Amino acid sequence: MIETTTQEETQTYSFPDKKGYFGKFGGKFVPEILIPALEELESAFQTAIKDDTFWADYHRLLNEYVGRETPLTFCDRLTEHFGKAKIYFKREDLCHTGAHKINNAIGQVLLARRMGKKRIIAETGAGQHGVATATVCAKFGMECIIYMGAEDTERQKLNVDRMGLMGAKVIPVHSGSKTLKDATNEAIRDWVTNVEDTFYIIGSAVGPHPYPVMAREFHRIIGDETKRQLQEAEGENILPDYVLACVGGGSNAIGIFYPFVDDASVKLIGIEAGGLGFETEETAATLTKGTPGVLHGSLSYLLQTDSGQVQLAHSVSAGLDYPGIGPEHAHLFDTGRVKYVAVNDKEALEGVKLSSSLEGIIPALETAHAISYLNILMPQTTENEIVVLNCSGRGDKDMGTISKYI
Amino acid sequence: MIETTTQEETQTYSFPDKKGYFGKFGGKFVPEILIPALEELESAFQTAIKDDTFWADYHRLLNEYVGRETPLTFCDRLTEHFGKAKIYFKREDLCHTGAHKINNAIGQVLLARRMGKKRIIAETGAGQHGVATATVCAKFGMECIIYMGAEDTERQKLNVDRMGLMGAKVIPVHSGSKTLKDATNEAIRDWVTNVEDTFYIIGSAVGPHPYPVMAREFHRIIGDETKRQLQEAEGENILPDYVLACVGGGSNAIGIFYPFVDDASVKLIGIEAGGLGFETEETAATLTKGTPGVLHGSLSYLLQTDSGQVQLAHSVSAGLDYPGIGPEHAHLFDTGRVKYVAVNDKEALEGVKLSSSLEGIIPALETAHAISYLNILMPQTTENEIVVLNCSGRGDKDMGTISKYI
Amino acid sequence: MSRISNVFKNKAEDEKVMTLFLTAGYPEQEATVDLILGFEKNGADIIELGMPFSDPLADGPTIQYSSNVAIENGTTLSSIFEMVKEVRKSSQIPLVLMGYINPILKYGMEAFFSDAAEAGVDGFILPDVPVEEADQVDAMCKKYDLDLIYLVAPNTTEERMKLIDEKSRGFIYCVSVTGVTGARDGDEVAKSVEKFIDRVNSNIHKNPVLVGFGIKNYEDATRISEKMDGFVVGSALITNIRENYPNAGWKENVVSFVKTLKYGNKADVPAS
Amino acid sequence: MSRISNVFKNKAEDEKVMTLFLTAGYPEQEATVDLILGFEKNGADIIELGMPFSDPLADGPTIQYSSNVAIENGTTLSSIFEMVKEVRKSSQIPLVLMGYINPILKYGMEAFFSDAAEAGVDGFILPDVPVEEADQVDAMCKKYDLDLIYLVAPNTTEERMKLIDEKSRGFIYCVSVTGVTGARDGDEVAKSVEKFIDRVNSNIHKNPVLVGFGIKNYEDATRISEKMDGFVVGSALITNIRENYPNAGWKENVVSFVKTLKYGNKADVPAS
Ligand SMILES: Cc1ncc(COP(=O)(O)O)c(C=O)c1O
Ligand SMILES: Cc1ncc(COP(=O)(O)O)c(C=O)c1O
Repeated sequence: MIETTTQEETQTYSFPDKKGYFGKFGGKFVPEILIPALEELESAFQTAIKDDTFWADYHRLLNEYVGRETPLTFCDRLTEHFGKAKIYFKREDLCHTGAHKINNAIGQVLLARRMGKKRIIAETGAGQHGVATATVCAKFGMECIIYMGAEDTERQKLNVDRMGLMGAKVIPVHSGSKTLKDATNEAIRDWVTNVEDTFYIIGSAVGPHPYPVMAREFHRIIGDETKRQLQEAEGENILPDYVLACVGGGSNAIGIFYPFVDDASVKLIGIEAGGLGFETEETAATLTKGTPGVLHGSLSYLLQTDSGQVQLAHSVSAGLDYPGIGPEHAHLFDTGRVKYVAVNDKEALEGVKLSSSLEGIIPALETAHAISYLNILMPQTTENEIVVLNCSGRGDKDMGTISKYI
Repeated sequence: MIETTTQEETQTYSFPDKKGYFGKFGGKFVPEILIPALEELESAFQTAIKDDTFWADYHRLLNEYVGRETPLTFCDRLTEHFGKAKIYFKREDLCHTGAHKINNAIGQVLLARRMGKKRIIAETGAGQHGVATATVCAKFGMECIIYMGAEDTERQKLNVDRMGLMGAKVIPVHSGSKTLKDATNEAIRDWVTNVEDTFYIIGSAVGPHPYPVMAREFHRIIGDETKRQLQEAEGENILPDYVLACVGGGSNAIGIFYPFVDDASVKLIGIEAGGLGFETEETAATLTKGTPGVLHGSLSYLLQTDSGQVQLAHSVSAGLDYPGIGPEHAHLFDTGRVKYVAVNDKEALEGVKLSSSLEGIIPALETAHAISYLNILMPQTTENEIVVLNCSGRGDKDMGTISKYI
Repeated sequence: MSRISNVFKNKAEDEKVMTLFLTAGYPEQEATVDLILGFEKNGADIIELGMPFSDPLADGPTIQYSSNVAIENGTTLSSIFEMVKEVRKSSQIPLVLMGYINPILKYGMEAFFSDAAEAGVDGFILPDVPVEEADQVDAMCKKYDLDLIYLVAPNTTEERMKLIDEKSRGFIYCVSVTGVTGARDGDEVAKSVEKFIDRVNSNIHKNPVLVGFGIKNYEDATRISEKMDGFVVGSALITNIRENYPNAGWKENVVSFVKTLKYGNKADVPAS
Repeated sequence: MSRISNVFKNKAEDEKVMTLFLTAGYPEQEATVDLILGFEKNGADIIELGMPFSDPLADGPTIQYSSNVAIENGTTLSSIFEMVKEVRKSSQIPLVLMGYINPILKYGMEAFFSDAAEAGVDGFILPDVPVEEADQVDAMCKKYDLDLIYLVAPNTTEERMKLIDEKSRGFIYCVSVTGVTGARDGDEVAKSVEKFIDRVNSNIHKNPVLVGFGIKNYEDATRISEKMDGFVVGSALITNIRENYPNAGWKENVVSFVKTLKYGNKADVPAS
């Protein structure tokens, strides 16, 4: 069993198992050549998470560089707007670089240093994980190569420039659909080729074991802080009734869900990108619409054709525009512990407006999916309940898209 | 004398005086019709700053909404790069909306509420103050009108869209040079016309008394935090040897300088925008190049022609592109307590690179002026000294400009 | 006794003092003297000569426009003094310079007031110099025997009106509605000002009071200045110039507009 | 004994087993059977038939390209089984299906291996199913009497090589350099692999070993497979097809390229 950093409570939920499975999902479906690299990584990870100095470094960087802890903001006007449960936002949008992604990038770059790796690679879609990785590489003086679909490098030129400014080399990927899925393939190919000196920082709770559990352990600080902050705000032993997060690969969601998994009274809701509607082919609602399969090293759910080819996802938000999902979410879906719903492009854009006009918080389009779901959820809540929503990122990166639609 | 919030120390520096003068500079050079409004404002301000509940609201919002306190980041790689004094950045770039401006907007909107004003107006250049104002207005459900030079509304369309999304009305100003100076004129005209129900939130440490002192009191939290944080990091009673900040109107600079004004050992350096060179006409180096004069309600320094017409400023950074400066800086300049220097457009862009590539922090172009000055300052420092630089904002808003030049 | 005070002293009981605001150097520097003399002949009692400034924050778009044109025409304080000297060759109409403080500071306080007095200026209206900031200006005006005219606004307290009455010399300029200079609807103005005018009349005793802002024609002027000593027309005059300039006969047209401001279409218009 | 094992049993002592990788359905579905039969006639001992996948993360650009074309051509696991059946009508050349696990999962594990066996497939190489994840696949292969071929890489530990040798049936595919499939320079490859090949030979005893990745021509093949049982050519063959297709006579050209891979320009090329 993977050891976690929880000292506070005994978790009865104890996934993944030794083989990296969350129930039926997970594993490491990778070329033989990566097996030693994953074993080396897992052993470094296991050692690190038992090492106080590792966590001290991690927390010092998050506090002094990233700006944690992030606030838990009481959204008085949104609350008033619905007139039901109290709404809080966990403000990952205030992290350095503008999204939760950097929590994981910091954790992984620290591991890479411990392992003596000098060259960092990563994939990116919208560029948020690429920017986070380029950032930590600049801060640590490490070589940084970012794979990005050629189409995304054009759509997200701003983030390409940000990465370049920080010294990262952005490699446009021209294969396949020229988006995140292909950038990931290409990053894996680089890793396969340069496995000796290269550390691959995966940007979500996906990939072969131990990546999903690493992403979780480096993001669970979101949920751990939330739990403590809510008690500070609302009183001892108070738990939220609902915790909401958008789900692309699933890293921000698992980060806020995980510390509540054993708290049975807390309803956890993951919001996927419905795209043009999950009844269409233009969707990224992996759990709602997909079937089990293997992509990028783990067995999880997947959008795929009848013959098992991976489908292109569609979402207005680049960060959710991915046909796979982390295996732990597949497990939490199958066991029913987390409820997954889908919100369409159009509804997400309404979510942007809602939060911007009532709270002065312009969310990332990814986050906006979760916000929009409040329109469905809130009427079912009562005044003495509490809803916490993970505000995973800020919307600056999306203003171009948002302006086009609004 | 204005009462300040310092409880910790007796300040021997005690400006402004009752008439709103910092030595020879300041005052309220405004139409008669604004005099009652300024008196009402001053009295509300004086009452508020003696009221613990006011400060409680202010601090609660800054902590739970804006994300304060902002970290004091030790810049190990920049430090190593110069091999001299230790360099710290005070991370105002991590504030909600991306710059220090919101500290002041929060303080002023709280005042507006206490005064029962329902309509907020503001001027903006690059849009940072406009966004901060639109943000707090959304959070408080207040009507918000932003004046912005017609030229700036085009150059900074992204920020125009951000304001619009939050429900603010952006009014393009077609008079004069169609930039910040003229937006300010127009905001004052609006105020003159709607003085009864309107609160004017000025975006820097400029304007008639009590605006400059208000901006200072609402931004001094930057310096107060810095002082405490540096002692936590370096030991009791340790003070920085140098404190650096860029100077447009002067709000971020006075915010970090003020708590150190009475600490004679601390060298304070304000960095102005040299534009194409302060020996040219294309500059925004008000103190380095200007002469005393009255603009927008106070007597300070000013870029002006021989016949006393205000000149157009020039800077690559919209937030420094202003021909005036707050009166307190004029005073600190005249008394020599603060040293003011100018950094050119080109050097500022080098500053962006320096901080991005070594620290993973892409600064606002305004901030980059201060960063670039490290190239001049650092060789004169020694290894046991400490430099603190106010990282006033993040560079996302400037990526278009930066990409064009780099 | 100053030229300004003389106007008020010499006017008929029910006559209203007509003050015209003209931006010096607008629409061309060469025209200013002619316009002033033409205004005088057609009923103007006092001329406010605007000193153009790049950032006229108390002015509406009309006067901003005229200021920009004047600056582009090269108008400076020195050139304004030349205009005043030229007027003084043939006229004793009171001339009040109106403008922002910055160009004056740049010119140099002492030099400015001394040169102004020498040129034949009578007084000053400085909209961005309220009583609080006026000590030095006041001292200079006294030294050179010049009038300093303050404004009162609808939101000026009674206490403050008294203070302004005490400090003002020449007259007091009563801003009839909150707002910047500009052509507002006279009707609206009339309604909103009645109470205000009563307050002004009960608190200001030493100085004559002229009412301004928003007067577009004879009817506005008559109604609004009913309980006052006279009125000021600014934006409406600039607008009229803007409409006529540079068509042939523009000066004549402007001057006859001025006549209608003072006399309306009444039969008793004196021959000009 | 399986067809694959027979190949190794029957080959001459110093003969190298030539295995060719061809993406099924590339460049057209109709061509696959012809190509296989032509390859057999010109020296191929074993055929690896690639099952195209949308996300071939262990493959370089050449094979990615051929996979995309094959998918666009409508190639599916079912259509591949049809191709295999067609080959089996006239040939007993060992056929190894190589591909990623996802389409197999989607097809259904049991159905896939059962249908494969029925069609006449001999074995499988599944690059994203390492030993750790192979339990079910292994059970299926055993059930249907099919070979399961694993890969070893330069960074595979000796302990693990032994495990893989134990688990593998048919042969072992030795990836000669770290990296994805693709045409690397043979020289570079040769130098970097010597030590690795020695390690492989001291740890792998049960299975024959074929070496692959980066072999472009007869000389590469000869040098690299010197201490091995044979070699695999993939990307170089796809590249050759890509260069020739769809020119007239493309199949003949490809087939004669295959002949040079096995025999070089030696005089003793058997008549085809
Ligand atoms: C702001 C934000 N939220 C959410 C996501 C989705 O990723 P995940 O599901 O891993 O949190 C992204 C990915 O780019 C993102 O940038
Ligand atoms: C990031 C940032 N820094 C500095 C400034 C300059 O203003 P001030 O001198 O008032 O801090 C601005 C103004 O827009 C800004 O956005």
